[in-house]
Amino acid sequence: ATLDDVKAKGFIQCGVSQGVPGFSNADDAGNWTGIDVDACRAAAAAIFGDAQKVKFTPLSAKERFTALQSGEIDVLSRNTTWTYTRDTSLGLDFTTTNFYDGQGFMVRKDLGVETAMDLDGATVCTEQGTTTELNMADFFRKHQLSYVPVIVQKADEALAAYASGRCDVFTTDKSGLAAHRSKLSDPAAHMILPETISKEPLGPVVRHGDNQWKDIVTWALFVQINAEEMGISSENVAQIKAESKDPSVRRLLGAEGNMGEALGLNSDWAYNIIAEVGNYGEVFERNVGPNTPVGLPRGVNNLWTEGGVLYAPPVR
Amino acid sequence: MTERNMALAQLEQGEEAIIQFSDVNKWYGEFHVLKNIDFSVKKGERIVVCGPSGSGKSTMIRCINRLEEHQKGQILVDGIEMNDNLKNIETIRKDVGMVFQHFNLFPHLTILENLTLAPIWVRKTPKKEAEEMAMHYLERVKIANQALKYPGQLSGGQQQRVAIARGLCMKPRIMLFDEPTSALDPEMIKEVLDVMIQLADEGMTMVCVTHEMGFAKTVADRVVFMDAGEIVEANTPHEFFDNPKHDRTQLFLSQILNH
Amino acid sequence: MTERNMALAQLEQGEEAIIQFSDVNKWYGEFHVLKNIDFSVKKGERIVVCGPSGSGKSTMIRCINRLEEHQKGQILVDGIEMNDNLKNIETIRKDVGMVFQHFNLFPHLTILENLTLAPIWVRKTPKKEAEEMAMHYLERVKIANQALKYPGQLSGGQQQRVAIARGLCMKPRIMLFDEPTSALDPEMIKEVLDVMIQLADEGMTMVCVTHEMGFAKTVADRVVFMDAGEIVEANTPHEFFDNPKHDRTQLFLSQILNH
Amino acid sequence: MNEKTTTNTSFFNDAGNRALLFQTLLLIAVMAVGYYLFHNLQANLQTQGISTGFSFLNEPAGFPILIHLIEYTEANSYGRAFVVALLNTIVISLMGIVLATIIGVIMGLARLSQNWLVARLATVYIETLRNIPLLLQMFFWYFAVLAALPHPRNSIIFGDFLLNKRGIYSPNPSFQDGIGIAVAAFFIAVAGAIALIVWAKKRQKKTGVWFPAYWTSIAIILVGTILGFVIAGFPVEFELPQKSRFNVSGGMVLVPEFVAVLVALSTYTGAFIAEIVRAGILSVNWGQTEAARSLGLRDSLTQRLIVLPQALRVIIPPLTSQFLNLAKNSSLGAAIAYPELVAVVMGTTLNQTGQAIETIGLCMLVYGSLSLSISFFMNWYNKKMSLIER
Amino acid sequence: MTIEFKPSPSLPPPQSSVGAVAWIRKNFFSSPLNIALTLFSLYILYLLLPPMVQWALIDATWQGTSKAACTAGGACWAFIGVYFKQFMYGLYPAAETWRVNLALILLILLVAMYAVKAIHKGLLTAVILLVYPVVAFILFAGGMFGLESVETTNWGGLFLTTLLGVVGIVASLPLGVLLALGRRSDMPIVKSVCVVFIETIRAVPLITILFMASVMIPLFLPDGLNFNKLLRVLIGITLFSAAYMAEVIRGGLQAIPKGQYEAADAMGLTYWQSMTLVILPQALKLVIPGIVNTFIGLFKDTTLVYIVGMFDLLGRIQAANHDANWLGTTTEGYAFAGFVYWAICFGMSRYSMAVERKLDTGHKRN
Ligand SMILES: Nc1ncnc2c1ncn2[C@@H]1O[C@H](COP(=O)(O)OP(=O)(O)OP(=O)(O)O)[C@@H](O)[C@H]1O
Ligand SMILES: Nc1ncnc2c1ncn2[C@@H]1O[C@H](COP(=O)(O)OP(=O)(O)OP(=O)(O)O)[C@@H](O)[C@H]1O
Ligand SMILES: [Mg+2]
Ligand SMILES: [Mg+2]
Repeated sequence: ATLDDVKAKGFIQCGVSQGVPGFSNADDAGNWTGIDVDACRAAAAAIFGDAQKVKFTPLSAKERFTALQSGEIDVLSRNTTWTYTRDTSLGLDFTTTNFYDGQGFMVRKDLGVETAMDLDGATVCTEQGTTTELNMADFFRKHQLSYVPVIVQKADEALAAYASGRCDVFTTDKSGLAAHRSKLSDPAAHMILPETISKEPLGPVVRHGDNQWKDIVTWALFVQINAEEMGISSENVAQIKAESKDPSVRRLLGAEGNMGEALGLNSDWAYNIIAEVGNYGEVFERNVGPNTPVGLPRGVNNLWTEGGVLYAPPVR
Repeated sequence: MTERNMALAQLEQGEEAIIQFSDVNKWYGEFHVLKNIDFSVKKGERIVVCGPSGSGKSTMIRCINRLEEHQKGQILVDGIEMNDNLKNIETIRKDVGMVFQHFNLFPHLTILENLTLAPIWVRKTPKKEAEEMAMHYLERVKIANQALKYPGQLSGGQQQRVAIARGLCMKPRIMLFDEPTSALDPEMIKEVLDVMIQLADEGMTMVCVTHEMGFAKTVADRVVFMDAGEIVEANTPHEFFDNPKHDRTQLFLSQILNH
Repeated sequence: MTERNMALAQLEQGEEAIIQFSDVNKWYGEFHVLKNIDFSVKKGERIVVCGPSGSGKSTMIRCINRLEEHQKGQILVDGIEMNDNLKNIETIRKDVGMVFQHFNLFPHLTILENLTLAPIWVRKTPKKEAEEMAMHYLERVKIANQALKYPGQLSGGQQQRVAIARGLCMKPRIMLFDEPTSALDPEMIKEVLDVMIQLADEGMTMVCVTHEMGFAKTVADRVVFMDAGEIVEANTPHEFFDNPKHDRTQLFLSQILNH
Repeated sequence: MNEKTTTNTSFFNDAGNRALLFQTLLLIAVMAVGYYLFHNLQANLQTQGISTGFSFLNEPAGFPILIHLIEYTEANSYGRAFVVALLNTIVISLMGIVLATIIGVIMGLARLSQNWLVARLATVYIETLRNIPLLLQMFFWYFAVLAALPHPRNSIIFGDFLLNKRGIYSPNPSFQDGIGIAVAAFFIAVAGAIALIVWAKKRQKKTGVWFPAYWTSIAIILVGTILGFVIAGFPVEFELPQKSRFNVSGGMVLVPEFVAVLVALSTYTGAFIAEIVRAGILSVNWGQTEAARSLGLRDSLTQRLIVLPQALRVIIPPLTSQFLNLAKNSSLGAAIAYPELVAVVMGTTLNQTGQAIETIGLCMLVYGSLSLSISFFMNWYNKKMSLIER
Repeated sequence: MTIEFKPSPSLPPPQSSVGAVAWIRKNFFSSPLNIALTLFSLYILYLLLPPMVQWALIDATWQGTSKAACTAGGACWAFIGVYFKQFMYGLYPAAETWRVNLALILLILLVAMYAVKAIHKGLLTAVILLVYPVVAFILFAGGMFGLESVETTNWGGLFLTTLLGVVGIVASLPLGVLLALGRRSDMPIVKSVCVVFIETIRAVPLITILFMASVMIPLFLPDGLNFNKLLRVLIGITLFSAAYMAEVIRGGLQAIPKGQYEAADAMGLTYWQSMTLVILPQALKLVIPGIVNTFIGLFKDTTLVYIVGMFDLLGRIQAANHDANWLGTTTEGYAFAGFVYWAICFGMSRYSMAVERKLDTGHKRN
């Protein structure tokens, strides 16, 4: 079982992107940050009580599924869209969604384009080997717009082609657009068009057939969402654990009973996640929130109580 | 032998030279290969050039059809001066046949094609006529049955005979030979020399670099001895072999004849 | 000469053969090179094989250590049959030394290493011992001072002497020579023949393909004459040279001796 | 004596048996490894629920391809996408081969030039390009050179041609009624030219007189075709490239991906071909030139009739292997978005379908047969052209 | 009455045919065509050289921390300076790069020891081929002897390029030898296995092999067994160059005269003895130039690993080119990479030509 392997190794091998700011990105010293990175860190915190016990394998879009299938990595957390085909025919299981996204378009402001319907005749750059390629084709076909597709091997190079003016439009998931925009020399000169042309629920993926492992990765995320809902954050978690009388909070933090047992984990698994990684809101704000270079609004990725779609099953 | 006698007679009458070297000098870089060559060949004359290796024999006869350029002096062939003028060079090359030490047949063409190439492309002879002429010369060098083979399939002696026939096909007025037998096995030398003697008997003007002294004695009108880029002595074979004037010539002859 | 006489004596006594060809036939593809060879060599005997080019001499002696395979008949060497059995071949090759026309020394090894290679790897002799033995044989072929040079630095005659010493280092019971002097300049032939004569005097069993008739007369116990893949005549040198039985032999001798 | 011979003939000492045993072992090992891998593959495919087979080729591809020589839309099948990609590979290879040969011949001759400066320049070209990785050169052309061209709005304009970072745009001819007449005129002119050449050859054989048939026939074709167009009243309209909102629209376009791959492939391979050409020409003995000259042949004729035919024999074999390299190297186009075989099949198709074995196998098969046919040609040619010797 | 022959003195050639003037005239102005070529070349030089010098040297900026510092309008070499460490070592932790340097120095020292007479060459080779790789691997990867562990995904830059090239060529040598021997074997099955392997590999582009290594190999391994991507790529590269190596070595084997094989046989050496002691030492020496050329080819081909997501020198440059602080420095990056590759490959090709010349004379002496 994957959990035993991971425990034996002493770390989780986590497949991430080759660099999407806010999602998974390494700095010069090789330290990884991002929402996708934190999903793996949460699982590590749950298992080892130490969020640092993760090793990262940067993967291109093309390699990611084979890397997971072959066991080279334990979790694939690489802004991967949950689709029917992928879930059913690639030998993979999607855990849950840690970011609700949708594909959009980025253009230079000085083009004067207001909506995607104005894109007739434009040249569009995108990365090879993603659902983006297909959604883009569907969108232009549906609206009977003509376009010139430039499909580049790597996201970085697609962005470079866009930046150099090879294309008018860069298309990928909106979160990715925002992340990539932050990499441009003058982010303010580019705008993301209002249309969202697809549903792109992104989340960590594991191999098909190991339910225990899938549960750990899934629930590590649910814990973070529940924590936000309950107002528990990395700052106050110690205090709340000590003081809270709310049975659901006490259950979650392992102050009462042993919820971790069913997953093969310790009772303080959730506590460790929140203490080391933080709740979902913290993760969001830290990595992609309005105060980061990526600068995304919470939008649909808000709690259901705040008008978003984040609705995690209760820990009970 | 009538032709030969006629030629000799003309020589004595001081008839106009067909090849005329006046004070010719040539350098390879800093190296002075030909020094003040003054020398003429009359129509029908047969000249044998000999001398030690590196003395400039090849260089001299290669100047005659401008495979080499001289830098000083004048060379007249058939009254035409050798200079940068391409037309002149072309005219002269048409009239001067040359046979090399290493045959230099064209290996990608059959014997017949080797022979007809120049007549067709240079003399604009109709193909049929060129082929007839080629067969004629091949018969003369006794090799007509090999016409459709490739040079690589022939022995050295046969190849050299083809080379001679190729030169003749352009109906030249002068034939130059540069050590035509020195790359051949001993058995084959004779068959080539026989062809050359036959040619000499027909009155062709010939300049021949060779160390075959028997050949020189038989056919040469004059033997020219070169050393260190100079013509040391030029004389009839009789005088040259029996009564050499220069000590250098004597030394050379003693070496070559004792061998 | 005592050894030699002893050997001859044994020969006369009809001692057991060390090499025995019985009805051996060999083909190269369709071409029948060896035809019904029946022939034996006694211990200590010196055989000279001669015959025109292409008659199968080399092929025959190369069958003795199975550099060539025969297809019919039987070859016994030292009582061991030549067949696909690798053990047999190995044993025989240890016991049979061979010297080639083109020396075939190993150019990347020094003379000493050339000599010690087989003793060390095949006979498993300790290196030191092998080197001592090698020096011994090098002295015998009068070339000990060259031990540390490479073959490329030696003259042809010296190389061939090294090749003989290399063969001897395996302490063979039989030595085969395939035209050992024919790739050498005339001055060098003698130095090699001298070594071979010395070897013969010491009673080594030798089979030697050569056209050196002087050598044959001096040392051979029997001369074998081959033509067209057959043994035409085998006789003592005395009989062979002075009183050849076959006209083919006579013709061959007349050619080779007049040369 | 005979007893001795029968001893120690154990089974393993027999050379034939040993060879047989060894080969059997090898065969078993190869098959075992093969079976093991196949077994793993099947197990893996099954546990991961990956389907196998080539049925995916009939399914709609759903993705666009930038360059397609035959009709192609997103609704077409993966199979058609494969054909489109294959054609793109073939086109870039063929054009690359033609260009590389031209460059190689020019540079090879330049390196042999008597002119010191020309020879040095050619050497610098050859030694520079040969020693820098092709992928780097492609990146250089694509990301540094072509990306530095102006934006479509500021296109460089030569008459009806436009040049910008989206490509080279030229007028696109479209044919109107009456084109038949022009086409017919063209074919008649060609027929006339051929007849002229045949006649000239015959006459030359008979009388030895030369007629400049090649130049004349080019003239005939040109004049004939133009005449045809005039008679038909110029039945061609050119759709001119026009600046549109984003791009230049209309006209024919060579996109930068294509240009970068083509330029990089042909200049790189050209450098290798130059060396081959040089070596080939040098391999022809100088005596051949002298012999030809002394027969009175002009230098141009000497080159054409004597030197080149002989040099070609030496040049062709290594040249074919360069062609082969070029075809294989065209796969690097995948790195700069040129939609060739590797990019479309091993890239997008593999990713959308997950059929790694099938797609990679298909690609290797294509390259394999390409190589095989080129080397067959080479062997045939070598046999045909080898000099006949004794 | 003989006349003494005194050769007349050699005169210096006329001024018009020697010296600088003559040289210039012969090389540049000997004919109208030649004059045209000269002018054309000069024009090309005029077009290329001054702007290049202007850009690369005169207007260049050498210092700075972002593109903004490059105001002179020429090359922005500051970019290379800032990223230099990454180009050399990839993301190898800065504090640990001494390990890479140490391994390199060690290798250079070991190779230099071939020049010392007293040291046994065979022993040295064994150390370089068997001991050194282990030491180097421990140094690179760490995790032992108190060395901090560095993951292979962080290996990159010129370090990775060199590693791929050197390991590829060294590992492919023994494999190539076996394949070459197999291809020359007269056992039909051995021969055909080798031929099929060699020809298949040579027929397909390296990129397909790399894709196989990175995507397909995992599918062929049993569940749970998998190895590092670097290792998989190394296997791919090794198999690829082994096929080419085999052909080079086969050429060497064919060049060894038949007599050498026969002499070895006649001495009673077994097949493997005669190969290792007699034939291969000669054949390998003969094909050193061919091996070096294969190495040059492989060294250039290592750039393809970038396509399967490894960051060698070219990959690091490509990545750095996308840094928002340095947009517009692509040409500088490529120029730098081009220069590094060129210097290494050109140097090696000169070396192989020198070896070829040396081998040539060696043969004449024989
Ligand atoms: N292309 C050249 N460049 C420089 N030196 C040359 C060249 N060709 C010939 N020489 C030198 O010029 C001298 C005369 O050469 P030439 O070939 O005319 O001599 P030769 O008398 O024909 O000698 P041989 O009997 O060996 O043919 C020789 O010393 C030769 O080395
Ligand atoms: N490997 C081979 N394949 C085919 N034919 C061969 C082979 N080796 C030799 N022959 C032919 O077998 C015949 C006998 O060859 P062999 O070398 O034994 O002759 P030889 O008597 O030693 O001649 P020489 O005096 O020239 O060495 C020759 O006609 C030769 O052409
Ligand atoms: Mg000469
Ligand atoms: Mg023989």
